[in-house]
Amino acid sequence: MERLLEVKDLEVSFKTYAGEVKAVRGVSFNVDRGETVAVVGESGCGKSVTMQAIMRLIPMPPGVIKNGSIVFDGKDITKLSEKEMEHVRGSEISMVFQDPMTSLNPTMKVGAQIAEGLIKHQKMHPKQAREKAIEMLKLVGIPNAEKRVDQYPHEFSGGMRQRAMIAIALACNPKLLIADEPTTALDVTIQAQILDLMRDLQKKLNTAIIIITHNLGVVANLAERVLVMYAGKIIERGSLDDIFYNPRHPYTWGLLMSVPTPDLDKSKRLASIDGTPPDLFAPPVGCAFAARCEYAMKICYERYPEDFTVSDGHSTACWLLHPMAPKVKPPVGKGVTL
Amino acid sequence: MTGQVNALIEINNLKKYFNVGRGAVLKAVDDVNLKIMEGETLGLVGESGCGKTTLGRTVVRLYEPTGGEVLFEGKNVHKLKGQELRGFNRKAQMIFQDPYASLNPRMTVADIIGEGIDIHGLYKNRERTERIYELLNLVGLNKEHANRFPHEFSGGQRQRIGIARALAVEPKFIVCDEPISALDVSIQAQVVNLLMELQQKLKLTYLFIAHDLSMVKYVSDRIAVMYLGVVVELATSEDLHKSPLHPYTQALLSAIPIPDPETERNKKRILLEGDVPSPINPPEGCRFAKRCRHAKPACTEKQPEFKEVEKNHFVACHLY
Amino acid sequence: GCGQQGSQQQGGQQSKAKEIAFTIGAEVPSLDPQKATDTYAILVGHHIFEGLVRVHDGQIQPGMAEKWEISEDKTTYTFHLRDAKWSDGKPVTAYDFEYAIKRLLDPNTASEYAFQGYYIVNGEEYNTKKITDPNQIGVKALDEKTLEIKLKVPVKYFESLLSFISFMPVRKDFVEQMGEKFAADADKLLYNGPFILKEWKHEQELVLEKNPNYWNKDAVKIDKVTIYVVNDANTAFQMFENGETDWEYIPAEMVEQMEKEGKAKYFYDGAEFYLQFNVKREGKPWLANENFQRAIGFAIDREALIKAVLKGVSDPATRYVLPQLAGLEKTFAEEYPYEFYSKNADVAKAKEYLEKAMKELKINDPSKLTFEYLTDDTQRAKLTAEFIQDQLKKNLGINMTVKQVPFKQRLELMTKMDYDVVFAGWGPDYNDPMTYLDLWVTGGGHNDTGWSNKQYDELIQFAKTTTDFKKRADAMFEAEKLLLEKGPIIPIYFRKRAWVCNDRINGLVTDFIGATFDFVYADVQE
Amino acid sequence: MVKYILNRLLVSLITAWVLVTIVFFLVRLLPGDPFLSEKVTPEIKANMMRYYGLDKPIHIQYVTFLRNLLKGDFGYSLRYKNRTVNEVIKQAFPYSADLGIRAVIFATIAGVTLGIIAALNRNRTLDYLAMFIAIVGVSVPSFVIGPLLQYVFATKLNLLPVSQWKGFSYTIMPTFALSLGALALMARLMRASMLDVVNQDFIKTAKAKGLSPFQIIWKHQVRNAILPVITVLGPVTATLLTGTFVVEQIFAIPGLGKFYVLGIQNLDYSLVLGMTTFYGLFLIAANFVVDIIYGLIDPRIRIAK
Amino acid sequence: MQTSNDAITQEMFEHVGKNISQMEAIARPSITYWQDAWRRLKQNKVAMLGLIIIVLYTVLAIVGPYMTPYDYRTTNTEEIDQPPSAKHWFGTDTLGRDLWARTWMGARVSLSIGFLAAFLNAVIGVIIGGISGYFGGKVDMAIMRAIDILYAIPYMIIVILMMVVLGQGIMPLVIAMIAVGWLNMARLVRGQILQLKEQEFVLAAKVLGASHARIIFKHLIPNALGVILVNLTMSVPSAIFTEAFLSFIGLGVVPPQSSWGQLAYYGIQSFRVRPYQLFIPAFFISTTMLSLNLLGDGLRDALDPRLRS
Ligand SMILES: Nc1ncnc2c1ncn2[C@@H]1O[C@H](COP(=O)(O)OP(=O)(O)OP(=O)(O)O)[C@@H](O)[C@H]1O
Ligand SMILES: Nc1ncnc2c1ncn2[C@@H]1O[C@H](COP(=O)(O)OP(=O)(O)OP(=O)(O)O)[C@@H](O)[C@H]1O
Ligand SMILES: [Mg+2]
Ligand SMILES: [Mg+2]
Repeated sequence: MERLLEVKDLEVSFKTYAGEVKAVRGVSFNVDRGETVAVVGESGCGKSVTMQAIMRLIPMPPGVIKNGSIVFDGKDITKLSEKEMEHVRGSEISMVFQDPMTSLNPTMKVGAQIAEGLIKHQKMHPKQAREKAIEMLKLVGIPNAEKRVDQYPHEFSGGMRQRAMIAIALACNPKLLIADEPTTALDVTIQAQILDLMRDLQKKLNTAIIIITHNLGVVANLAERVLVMYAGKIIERGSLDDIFYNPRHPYTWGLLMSVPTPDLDKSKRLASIDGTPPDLFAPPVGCAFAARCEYAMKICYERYPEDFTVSDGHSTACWLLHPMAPKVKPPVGKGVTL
Repeated sequence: MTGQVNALIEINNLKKYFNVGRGAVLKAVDDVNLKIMEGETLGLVGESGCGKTTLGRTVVRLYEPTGGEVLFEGKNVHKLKGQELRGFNRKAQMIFQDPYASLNPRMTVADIIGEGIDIHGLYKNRERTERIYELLNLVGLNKEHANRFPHEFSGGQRQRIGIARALAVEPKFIVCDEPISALDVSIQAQVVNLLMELQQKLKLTYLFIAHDLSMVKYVSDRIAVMYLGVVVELATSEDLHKSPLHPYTQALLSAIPIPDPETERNKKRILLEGDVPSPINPPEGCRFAKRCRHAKPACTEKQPEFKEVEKNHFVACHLY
Repeated sequence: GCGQQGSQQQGGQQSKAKEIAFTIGAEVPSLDPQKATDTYAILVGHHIFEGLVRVHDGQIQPGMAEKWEISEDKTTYTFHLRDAKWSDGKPVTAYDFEYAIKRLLDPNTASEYAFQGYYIVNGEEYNTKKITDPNQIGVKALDEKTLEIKLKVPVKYFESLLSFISFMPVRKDFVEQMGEKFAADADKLLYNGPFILKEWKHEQELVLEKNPNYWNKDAVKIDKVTIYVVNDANTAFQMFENGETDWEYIPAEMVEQMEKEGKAKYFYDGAEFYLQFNVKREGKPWLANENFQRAIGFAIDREALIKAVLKGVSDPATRYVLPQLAGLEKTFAEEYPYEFYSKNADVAKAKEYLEKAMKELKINDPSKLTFEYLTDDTQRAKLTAEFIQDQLKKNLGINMTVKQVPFKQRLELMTKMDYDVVFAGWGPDYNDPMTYLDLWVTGGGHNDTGWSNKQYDELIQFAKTTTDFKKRADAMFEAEKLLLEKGPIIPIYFRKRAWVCNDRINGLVTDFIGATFDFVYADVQE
Repeated sequence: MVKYILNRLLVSLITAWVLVTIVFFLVRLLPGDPFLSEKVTPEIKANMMRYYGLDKPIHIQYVTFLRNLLKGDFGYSLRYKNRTVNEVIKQAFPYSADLGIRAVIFATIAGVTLGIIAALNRNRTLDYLAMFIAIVGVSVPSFVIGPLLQYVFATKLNLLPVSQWKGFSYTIMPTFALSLGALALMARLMRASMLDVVNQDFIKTAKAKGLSPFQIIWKHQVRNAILPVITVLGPVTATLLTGTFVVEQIFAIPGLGKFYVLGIQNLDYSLVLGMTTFYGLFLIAANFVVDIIYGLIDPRIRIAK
Repeated sequence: MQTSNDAITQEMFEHVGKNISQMEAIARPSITYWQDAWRRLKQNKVAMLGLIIIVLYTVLAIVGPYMTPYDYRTTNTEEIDQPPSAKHWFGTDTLGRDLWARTWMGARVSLSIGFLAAFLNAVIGVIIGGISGYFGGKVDMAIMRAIDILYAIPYMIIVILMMVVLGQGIMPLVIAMIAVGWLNMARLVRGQILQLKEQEFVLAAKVLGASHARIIFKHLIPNALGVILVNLTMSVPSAIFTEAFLSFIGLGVVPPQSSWGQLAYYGIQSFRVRPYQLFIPAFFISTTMLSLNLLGDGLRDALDPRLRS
């Protein structure tokens, strides 16, 4: 498959009074055309910041991209001018933001918000753009689109707003769609509708999708590959099955164990990961997860683990995979014991 | 349920309408009847916008009902005055949906937690501080956090501050309004564990509102399903998951995404057609009729009665 | 800034229309002759109306009356009117004057200046409703062209009084036809003066044009006069500087510079300012003490005050009666020269008086002799107050406090005699010392001092009734001296106004009474 | 909505009635009386009081006043003897309104622009520059700025006429002088609310669409940030349109402003009442309109609850 | 990735387990609200400049009049209208009084009245606006209409009546200034409260049984502080000029006391001939305003804990 996006050694920091918040600390990954990559991880681990860096939407100041390259479709995004960037945003990469409630302009008609990008990138006539906006609303499954196109966001329900956001993002047939927790706060029926929609669109337009979510059900439903982030780094990556059935990082284990399944027994305590992620002002030298890891070893506190390859496309940054490390039986997954 | 357990809360024919201008009335909660037993957790699920939050808020007296009543320990909550009202304010608490918005950004954690203590004059000076530290410990925070501000905490920690605030006045009943939906899984687990521990320790009663049905099932003794302002089904969590009766509940359950790629790939969902009707001028008859696979002509004509179809299993549907 | 208009003589017309422009400081509230009271109405009225006589440059000239006779006892005047026309072409008759004077005195007209007619037999009685029959008033048109006016007592200045706006003729049919709207606009008035009011844009401008029906129109050279209403003195002055107007008052701050440039002119506007004591003030007996009053009077350096506050424009008032007022032949001041106070402070004399006062009052600390100085809410009033305050402190050790209030409130406080000392002023109603002197008689309508002096009352009474004008003048001089020595009035300054005028204007005269600027016979030279 | 408007109209009427009643009695409490002057005698004053009906008991005067008010008649001015208050207002208001509209438009456009520039350059030179202009706007009042402008542009540079109201060039300086204060306030408010909007999520959405900075500012930020400006626009419009004493005086504009001051100085009861009612109705209407504009600008706001 | 000289040894793989306590340790110093606000204010150089200027003016207002041998009251007709010189640092006024002394005596009046009136206006406006916005509905309607009425009553009427009733002095002056001075603040605060009262933390306080007063003053007002501060700083110059106007019509400071506003009033009359008489007071008023606004902006940022990191 053809490579669409290649992120290398991305480091993003925020300068604040107390020091530098190292939000993203060396992230590398790539996305092929038409594939779906899910990013999971603890809140505050840098998922949104990474994606915003790809869109060059990090507020600067206080933000800075300290290092790394982002090559999209052959061009290095970090080196483009603001003007050139305008042509990438919206037309080649688009983004659905984390919170649909506040991501739509409350004082502008929904149709106009969809049409805006079309007028800008495809030089459409406003009338034509409006027609296309109606078409997009229909496409994302909003009934009565002719009428809805002239309504304001507050007249839409949460699910409809979410779909309108997706319509905006897809209007110019982008090559890459970044969806940042697109289903938070939606009930399961609407959530399912949206996931179906994204899958359909992907098939039709061969769009690559990066989806950020903490709902592992959604990951299981939609993704082909998964990146697990923790404290500004990718600590495990692999195919969907790799991550669910053969996870190798204790944090991934923790995540998977925390999920209640419909047949979970009420008398049992839910598994959880104790403690909180490290302060990104002064990230620990070693593995950032060590302090919360019951398998932590001396080395974990001292050195950051290198990426260990488990199989083709599946790698983990954990000392447990070092040949010298003691063998540990993963508490989850169908995988083989190490 | 055995007869010995008393209903702590009785919701009778509760209605809450919002005036949305131009003479339109939004029926957020329309004739709801529920009982919450002492020491139980009643789960409440439903489509977004169906009135869950409104119901919860009306119960703790944040909204005046348009009709009906809420009895707490046998007394009408909305008629309380003076001393009794203060008592109610102590006994019934709420954890809010949005962990950020529900904490005053200009107050320190100590002041947020201490507010209830001050209002009800429970402790003073040293004791107050001690009590705050105790509460912080109880919810898994420590006393160093007392002087910080809400924005310095992660979502999960904020939710725990909200819980500590609710617990500070030693309540008997807490409305938990989606306390976990904004959190990532590991923190969700932490919060749920905490709530369950506290329930055991302090004999608390919960009204637990959430979207995540697996979690609701795990937490609750009984679950009520709401659709467009009305309760359509009520059963023990086991029953509801095993044999959901209402077509909406069935669709809801089938839509839960399972964190298992294999299952997801092979799963069949019940697809809900059509759009959610507006709570302003809701349709005649059964409110779900338009999207229901089993809809009969009768469904659009008459509103189905909420009746006990099996033991402790209530449903409002013409199919039964 | 003159002559910026550029030459236009080459044009086809032989002579260009002669136009002038100037500003007034406020809208004319009313041009109804019997209701008008303010300076601007008087100024405009002087040019658009004509009374029985016309005063020009201090001289009484025939106006609508060609000639007149005065009876032996100087109380009956018979006027013979000339052939003159109203602006609508109808003749001006003696009936119009009779009607106007009765209208002035009619209580239902509610004229503020009705008192101007109180000299006429039964004038006061009718106005104050003691009699109700207007025919008893001593004014009568004997025929179309003859008017007889009977006075209660001889009034030396009665002729000059007749040029005052209150005595301008109005025509009954027209007034009744217009009703309340009479004089509300340019077309709601009839004119018989040298000019007619062509246009009246309220609050903005008045346009006068030469009256083609005026009996003496050949003497009138100006064709058109534009009067702008400009409230702000600085703005008005800048308009003059930019050549938009032909004459203007100079704001105090600019006087120095205009003086340097040799452009400043001055004239007295008749106003006099003085300190007035409330001799009935409870708890402050020193206010009634003659020596205390004199001490204050001598402690103030009038010249310095004028230099600092008024930038030198005004004269120190060393006596009470305005020096420009008419005497028998010349001015009163020339005939009766007198200087009670000196121009500068006479600290030694002041202290002497203060000593005496303190002895009489049995007070030996001058700082106990405090009083409150009431004045208006203008900046100049404040500066004056501060200057006097500092002078009294420095020269006598007297502490005075200052109370500034809006004009109406000052009048109210004065009327109620609720003040210690007030800085007040008076402008003449007619060209005679009596206009200043009869204020202070016992029970006088404007005597808010509580001062009462029998001798003074007698002197004034005598002057008002005698037909011997020399004795009258002597009595008035006696009264003035008495007032200065014993009265509660300390004159401070006689106001002068500084103004500038475009060089092209000729024949513009100023007067301290009536119209401040008189351009009836003015001319323009290009 | 219709019900709301009717209700609001009724409340406005009551408000106006309370206002005129309060002012009716307050002006009569002011020290002095309308005909108090240096020269007037008590008897003559009595004639004048009788002529204007001021000798009657106060409650009768009040009833008469209300009866005339219902006909929209404020009677004759006590000072401008043969002009009715209605005539005074009718003749002077167009000038004030003309100047006021210009000033409001200029203040709003310039103030909003300055606020936007300041917000977009927060804590940078342009921000401080814009703020400096705003500060000058409030700390240099019109009685200072007016003469300064006149001196520089009329007397020294001879670019503009000193005063009066006769054409476009006459309007420039008064408009500027009059608008400065409002301009400053709007600039500060706009800056503050723009700063709030700049960080909102939907701005990121707009950026993500690839819109240019200009499009983002214009279509997305301004409309969301302008509400506080609209709030102050109500009273500001009412005040500026019904005339301002100082500016009208300095520039010799025959507007309404002076009548507020003169009316009170002269205790011209009918004029004061007329002016107050006129201004009051204007203000009430302006705030009413503002409430409605709220809804037009931000569709979420429904005043008619 | 690894540097080769750090050999990895077997003993490094010894099991240690988790260490929650280390993790919970606070990496950032914990300081109180006020300490933190002050620290951030100190970091804001521009705001500090504003503060320094205001302190400087305040100090000069106290000691300035005594720094010159001339008394602010003493007239001297030999030395009227002198431009600034070594003898009279700010020149003299039209009565020959030393303007340095008058400027700083005037500063006492202007600064204290300006701050006092602005502060009291803010207090009243906040209370009434808070009540109006919080209770809404009929209460709001009544208060807003009352404010309309107060807006529309000519200010001069109120002032003159106040003068008749209260007489002259600083307190009557302040009362006259706040009589209608709070209206703007009330309107603005009301707007803010209308917005804020829908927030969830208010509901949270209600559930705890908090009284209305507690909700308004502990929860809502602190969150409207930004607007309040902006309006507060903007109302200082209007207080300074209102003082001048009120003093002229007899309410307030008595001659020979002066103030910046009054000095500016005098100054404008003669600015063509003696510009320094205008520019000196105007300079101090403007720079005070500028400093106050800079300080206000800084204070607003500093008091918002959200801007802490
Ligand atoms: N503007 C900013 N200033 C300072 N720190 C910031 C800023 N934006 C983000 N951060 C920090 O960067 C880190 C990563 O934030 P990010 O939004 O990427 O988290 P996330 O993984 O998307 O979390 P969530 O699941 O809660 O959305 C966090 O610690 C956050 O505090
Ligand atoms: N204050 C209000 N005014 C008007 N309408 C309201 C108000 N509060 C809620 N509603 C409406 O009432 C309905 C029920 O809202 P509610 O917040 O109770 O839903 P919910 O079930 O909690 O939804 P969610 O899952 O999204 O939190 C919605 O249509 C909502 O728009
Ligand atoms: Mg995120
Ligand atoms: Mg809810």
